[in-house]
Amino acid sequence: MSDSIIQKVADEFRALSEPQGNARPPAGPAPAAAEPVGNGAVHGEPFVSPHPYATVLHDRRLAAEAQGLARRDTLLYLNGVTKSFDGFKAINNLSLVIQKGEMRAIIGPNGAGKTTMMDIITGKTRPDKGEVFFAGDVDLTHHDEAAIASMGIGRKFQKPTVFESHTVEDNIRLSLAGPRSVLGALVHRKDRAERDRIETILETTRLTARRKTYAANLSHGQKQWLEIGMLLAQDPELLLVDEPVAGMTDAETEETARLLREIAQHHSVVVVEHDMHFVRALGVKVTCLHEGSVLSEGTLDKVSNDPKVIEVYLGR
Amino acid sequence: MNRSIRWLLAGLAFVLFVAPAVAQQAADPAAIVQKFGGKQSYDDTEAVISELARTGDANVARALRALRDGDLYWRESDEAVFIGKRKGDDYEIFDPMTGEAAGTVPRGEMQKVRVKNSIRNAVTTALGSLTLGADSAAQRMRAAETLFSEADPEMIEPLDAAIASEEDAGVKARMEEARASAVLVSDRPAEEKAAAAKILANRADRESLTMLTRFAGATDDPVAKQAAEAAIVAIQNNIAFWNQMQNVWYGLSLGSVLLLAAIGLAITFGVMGVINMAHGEMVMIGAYTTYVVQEFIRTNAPGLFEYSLFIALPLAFLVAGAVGLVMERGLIRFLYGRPLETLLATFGVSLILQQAVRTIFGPSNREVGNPDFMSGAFDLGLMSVNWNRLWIIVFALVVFAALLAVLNKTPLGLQMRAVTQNRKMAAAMGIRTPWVDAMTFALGSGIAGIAGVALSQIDNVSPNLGQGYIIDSFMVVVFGGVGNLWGTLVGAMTLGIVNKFLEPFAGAVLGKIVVLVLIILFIQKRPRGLFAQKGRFVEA
Amino acid sequence: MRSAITWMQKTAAAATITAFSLSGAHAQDTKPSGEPIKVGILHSLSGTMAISETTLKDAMLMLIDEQNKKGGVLGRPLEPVVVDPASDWPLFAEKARELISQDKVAVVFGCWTSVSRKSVLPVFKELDSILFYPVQYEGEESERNVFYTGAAPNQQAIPAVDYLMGEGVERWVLEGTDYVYPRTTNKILEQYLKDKGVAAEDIIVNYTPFGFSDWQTEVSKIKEFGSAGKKTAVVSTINGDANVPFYKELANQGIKATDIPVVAFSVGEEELAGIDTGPLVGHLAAWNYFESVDTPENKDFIKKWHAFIGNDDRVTNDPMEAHYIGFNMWVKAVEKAGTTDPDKVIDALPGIEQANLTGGTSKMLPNHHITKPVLIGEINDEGQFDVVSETDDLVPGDAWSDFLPESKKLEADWVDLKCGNYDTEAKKCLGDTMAEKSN
Amino acid sequence: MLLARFLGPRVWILVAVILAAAILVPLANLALPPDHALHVPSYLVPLWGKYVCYALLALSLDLVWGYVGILSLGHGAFFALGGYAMGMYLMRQIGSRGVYGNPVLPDFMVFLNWKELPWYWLGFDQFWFACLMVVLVPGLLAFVFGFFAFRSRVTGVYLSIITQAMTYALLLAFFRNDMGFGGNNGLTDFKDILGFPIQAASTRAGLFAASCIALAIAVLLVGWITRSKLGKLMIAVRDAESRTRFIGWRPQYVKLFAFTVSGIMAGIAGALYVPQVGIINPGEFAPVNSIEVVVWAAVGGRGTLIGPVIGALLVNYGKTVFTAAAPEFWLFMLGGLFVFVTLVLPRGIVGTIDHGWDALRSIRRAKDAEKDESGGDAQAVPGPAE
Repeated sequence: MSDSIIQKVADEFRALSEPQGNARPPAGPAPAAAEPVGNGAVHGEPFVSPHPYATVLHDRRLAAEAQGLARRDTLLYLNGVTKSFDGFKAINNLSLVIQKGEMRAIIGPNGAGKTTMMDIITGKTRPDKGEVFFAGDVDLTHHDEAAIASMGIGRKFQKPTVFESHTVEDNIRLSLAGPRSVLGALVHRKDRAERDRIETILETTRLTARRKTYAANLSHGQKQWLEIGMLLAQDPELLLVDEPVAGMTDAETEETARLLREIAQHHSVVVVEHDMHFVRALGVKVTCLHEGSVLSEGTLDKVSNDPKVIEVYLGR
Repeated sequence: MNRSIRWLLAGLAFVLFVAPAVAQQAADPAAIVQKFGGKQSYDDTEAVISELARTGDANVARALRALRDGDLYWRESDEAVFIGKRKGDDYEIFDPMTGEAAGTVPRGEMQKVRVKNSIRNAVTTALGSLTLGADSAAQRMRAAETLFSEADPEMIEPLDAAIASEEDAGVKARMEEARASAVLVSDRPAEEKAAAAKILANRADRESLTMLTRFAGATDDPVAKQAAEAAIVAIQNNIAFWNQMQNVWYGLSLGSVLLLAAIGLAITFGVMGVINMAHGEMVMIGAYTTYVVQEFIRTNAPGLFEYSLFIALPLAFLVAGAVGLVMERGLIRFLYGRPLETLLATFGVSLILQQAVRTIFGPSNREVGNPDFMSGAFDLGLMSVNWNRLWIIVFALVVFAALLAVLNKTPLGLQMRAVTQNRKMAAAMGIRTPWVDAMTFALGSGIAGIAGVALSQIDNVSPNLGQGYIIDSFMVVVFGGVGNLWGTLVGAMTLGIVNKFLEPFAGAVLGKIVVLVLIILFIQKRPRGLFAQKGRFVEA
Repeated sequence: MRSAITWMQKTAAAATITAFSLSGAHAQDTKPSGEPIKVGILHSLSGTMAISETTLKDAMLMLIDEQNKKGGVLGRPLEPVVVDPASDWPLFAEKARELISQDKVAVVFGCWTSVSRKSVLPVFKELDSILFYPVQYEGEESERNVFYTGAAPNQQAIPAVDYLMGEGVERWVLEGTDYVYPRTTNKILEQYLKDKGVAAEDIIVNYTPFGFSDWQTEVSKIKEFGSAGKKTAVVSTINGDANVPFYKELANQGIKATDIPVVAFSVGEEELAGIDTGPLVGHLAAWNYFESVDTPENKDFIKKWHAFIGNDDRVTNDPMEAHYIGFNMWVKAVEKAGTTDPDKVIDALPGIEQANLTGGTSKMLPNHHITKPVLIGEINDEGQFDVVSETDDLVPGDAWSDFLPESKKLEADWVDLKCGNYDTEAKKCLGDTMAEKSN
Repeated sequence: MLLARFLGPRVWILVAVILAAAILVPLANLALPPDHALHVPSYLVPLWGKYVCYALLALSLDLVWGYVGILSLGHGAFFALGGYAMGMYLMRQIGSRGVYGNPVLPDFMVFLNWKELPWYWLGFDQFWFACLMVVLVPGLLAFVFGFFAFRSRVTGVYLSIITQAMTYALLLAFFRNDMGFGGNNGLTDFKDILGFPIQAASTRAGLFAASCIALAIAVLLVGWITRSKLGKLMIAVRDAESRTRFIGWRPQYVKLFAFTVSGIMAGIAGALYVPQVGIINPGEFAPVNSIEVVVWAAVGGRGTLIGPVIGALLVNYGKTVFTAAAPEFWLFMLGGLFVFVTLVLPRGIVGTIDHGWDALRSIRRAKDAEKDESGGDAQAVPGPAE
């Protein structure tokens, strides 16, 4: 923990001393992801000040403005994010933008950094450097998991993690959006609105019949759905869904794809998945990660025909 | 004290100047030795000693040494004095002057010549005066040392004479220091005292500091005073330096004890995740094995006593390892994946083992002796280094290195690491995981047993032995970082040194409390210990 | 549970009878009959204090067995009731209550540490029973229900210091474990030494925790203190477990008894059994009894002990002798009172005399302490002590030290004053000791 | 009452039994003649009172261990601190009845030559102040310790070991005579509480009843907490701490709440314990004592309301019986019991019964071909994960 703080201080220091480094976003070394955002204005007017520090300040102001422009309408904005574990770069200068209301599929071979990316977005892991913004201007690197979850980013894990000692209903009840104070929970009363909400979610996730079952006794697919139900209960702006159909039957996979499309009507969703059939069934824009950075992006057909992608998937 | 100085003086003068000439005319020493016989008061004994010292006959040294060591006896029937050596229920007796054997006598017929500390001191002084002129440089050295601490102005002249005829440089230096200490308290001129202060400043130990301080307070002469004060500052700096060194040394030594106690736990707890509350009892079993080995050697092969620890080491490893093996097979293996439950079960085992040892060996302390190479100390500057502490440090490091080698270089170590990292995968690769578990636990327990051999040299061997180390061991492993042997090493040494640097200021109790609080605070900063396992699979 | 106790006792009794019939020493005089008189034994058999207390339990079993052979008490047999308070102080109180209320014992022999005594004290007062306490302690106490057969500070510490002063000691290290016995003893000694003209800078007092095992720094401090040119001695009130590492460290740092002698008040034959005494020869201990004392009574006692325990290597020590004296005094008092009723026995006890094992006759005093000889012994290489000094007369135990300002004015007398803490200045009994008994 | 449905009949039976004991035991002790068959001898009342205090302590540990998964090896510290706060009040009540007759200073301060009462002893002559401290001191320690430890995400064995370090440090500190808490001897020789003589049978009976009532309240309190949404959250934290974070909860505050409440409960147990056993000394801080509490809870069944209570009563009753019946062998029995329980009854006595009952029920349901196979009682959940 202290490491990351030190790291952060060091980064800030570096940002101070070399403003035209990673502080200027899409002009950085990984422009691939930043197509939709224009920033020609910054490049257009070189600024020379008689005083070096004034130059620094000016550059930083411009950089900030550029960022603000770039981020304004995004829901999730990752820029130049890097994270390494013991020298291994799990995420390497990753830049990724999700628009509001978008549903995005992320594919990539094992070790491409998908899970680490999720960890960074949800606050479990702090990046070594780079920016992570939510809803335009919330810097996610400054918040912990609980705060990020409360802001409206929900996450479903690769391995379904539900509260096995609780019933399906209680799992959802604990996840319902609402105050998160401890003493509030102590004096909490179940009310009509809460029951209705739970009812809706149970129906959406096809778990109504199992509402009193302990989560431990659910089948694998049901646990996946329960976890998605818990996500819905949080009513998040953005859902991060990690391999939702791993280990599912074809029928279940179909059903899950339908469920996700349904959800995507009211939420932004990022799905990480291996299963190409499933991704095709989703029918959304696809980003392919490789070795911690974006390899290709576009429709599934475009991505799957990209020679770089073909090389990564087939070439080894 | 004063009286003994006077004998010493007398003896010294005698030996140096008169003895060679008049020795033949003096009273027969053998007859004087016989005066030790019969019931007598300590004062009587002391008088006989001084009488013997006055003979100046080096032959009486045998009887005096026997007296000091409590080996001098007199026969009840005729009050004749002999040197006695116990042999079963009898004494073998020897002539006090010649050392010739004089047969065996039942114990009941002999009475010991009673001694106490003041008698032993008198004997030492007498022996000193008798042997100052002796050929042995070591004995002359000892005499000079004695004179140094006595610091008697009347000794200046005899010392001058001795210095003049001394050939051994080392002894000569000691004699000069002795002379300087005497000069300081004499009424010699100030310049001479200033010179003496310089000599003492070069000696630079606590005794010379005391003398100089006393002198600086007493003298009126500005020159001598200044010299003394300069010397005092120099000595104080020297002492302060060596005090720090001493603290480091003590810290390392305490650290090595902690390391020994914790290193087995670093395996059973650190590597296997078993919260082994019976770890201390494994250490205890090792210590008791040492006891049994020594008892066996004492009765059957006394000559092997010096090697008893080396014999005990493998046995302790095997015995404690076997107990560990039984524990693992019978208990722990049912509890993998439930670390907190191993705490309860092993706590139960620790109670049972403690009571078992209490039942078998009795509740009181057992005697484990130190072989000669583990006894005594030597001086390094102003710091005294105990042989047993030194060997324990060396031993702890050797055990650490060996364990590291086992883990990193042997097939067993490879399999162990494989099993702890991914049990299922290891099993799929054909590793017999139950066997590896059993061996790992036995190894950890065996190492604890080995630690017990070393700890038996400095601590009680009692059923409570393990209890004293268990908490500290867990602190060390957790502080260092679970699952990392290097963490255990650094953790143990750090805690040892911090503790020893705190002790002089805070006292033993507060020092320990502070260390505990520091550990608690440290864990806040690094919740996984000093050498935390890193990587993205470690759950935050 | 009851049957389990009887079973235990039967086994114990059978074992002892076998032991004695083998030794063939006794022809039974009269066979005791009738309802047995129960004697409670309250010594820790597990936990940290088991190391010292287990022996006392065995000693008591032996004494009771002996007495039964001699015809019991009042013609009735004695029956020991053994419990294990497990070195757990509140458990001492619980077990004491159980012994008195449930087992209805006539008397209890037990406790070692001060805290265990303090813990059971209210129980004995409340239930009005008798406790014999066999261990040297800090004094500052005299209770109607307790008889102190161990040494008070004036029966151990002060004569020891006197002896060392006679040997030319001028500088003093008072080294102790941090609990009430060393604290009080050192306080008394400090005052005593200052009264004798020892300068404040020639005394250091130092405390270490229980079970302290790393003595390096402490011992080197002593060494440094002792290198000042004056003859230095250590007065050790170090408790139990910490002693072995302390002595081992002394030996290793080369401190010989001839340089800096250590006189200990808590180190006896039992403690030395765990140490190689070769390097310790000449260090001292002050007690009221040593196994090496050469008297017929002592020889007899040691012989019986070895026969009873079935091991010739087991040593005897001072608290065992205290139990020997205490037990025999109780027997005499019961015979004198003609009943085991605690109130009558308590009244009968002061004035009872009993030959001790060192050749004198100890007497129970009105303050519930006894008269004892004080012996100073030097450790020899056989793990025994050679007596080097002995007080001329028996020293009466003083409940309230004259060297503590607060207790100087206090006096204990349960015969005339009926008070354990009588203020001789205000001429009244302090606290509620009196009040409680009078209503 | 709402709680009735909430807690289930078994808990109410337990509460009823405890409250019945609170009334009947004192009655049987005071009102019945000594030769009556149902008479409870006076010596048993404080003994049972002690068990009840231990039961409360075990329950407090269960709240953090059984429900939140924090294995505290330092709960004895809170117990002892509560005990010391009460002991200080009792010491002040002695007044001039001490052996030196000093009206203000306790005896141990007099013979250590203290001239005046240290500041932290002020106020303890008032019962209300002592009661406040009984709650405040352990509560504050638990809060501060918990705040830092949980904020830093110290978990699992690391947390267990530092709780042990905490109680060990306190043990050493309270051993020091310079601390002004009586050193190794602690506080003892109490005379009266609220004006009642502490050794009187009626006072003892009153204390016993008070302990029972405290235990009953604690059972209800823990029942209420664990059956509330917060209780479900606690179990969620116990089973999957990081998951709770990703749905927006801050598990550190959940833990802190449980730890603080638990510390206060332990403190109250200690305060009730001291007047009944008549002594408080640093031995109560010994790490081994804290481990024993864990054992009681484990034997009875953690994660249940009844388990720790039954475990504490059973183990301590066994200790009382065997230390007298088999003084040389009782440690074998105690040690054997721990091994047996962990091997054969990993859920503890109550947990095992529950589990068996649950399994039985699900078999029956399976026979009925019912799709819903779950049980109703939240206690019968699958065994707590570590």
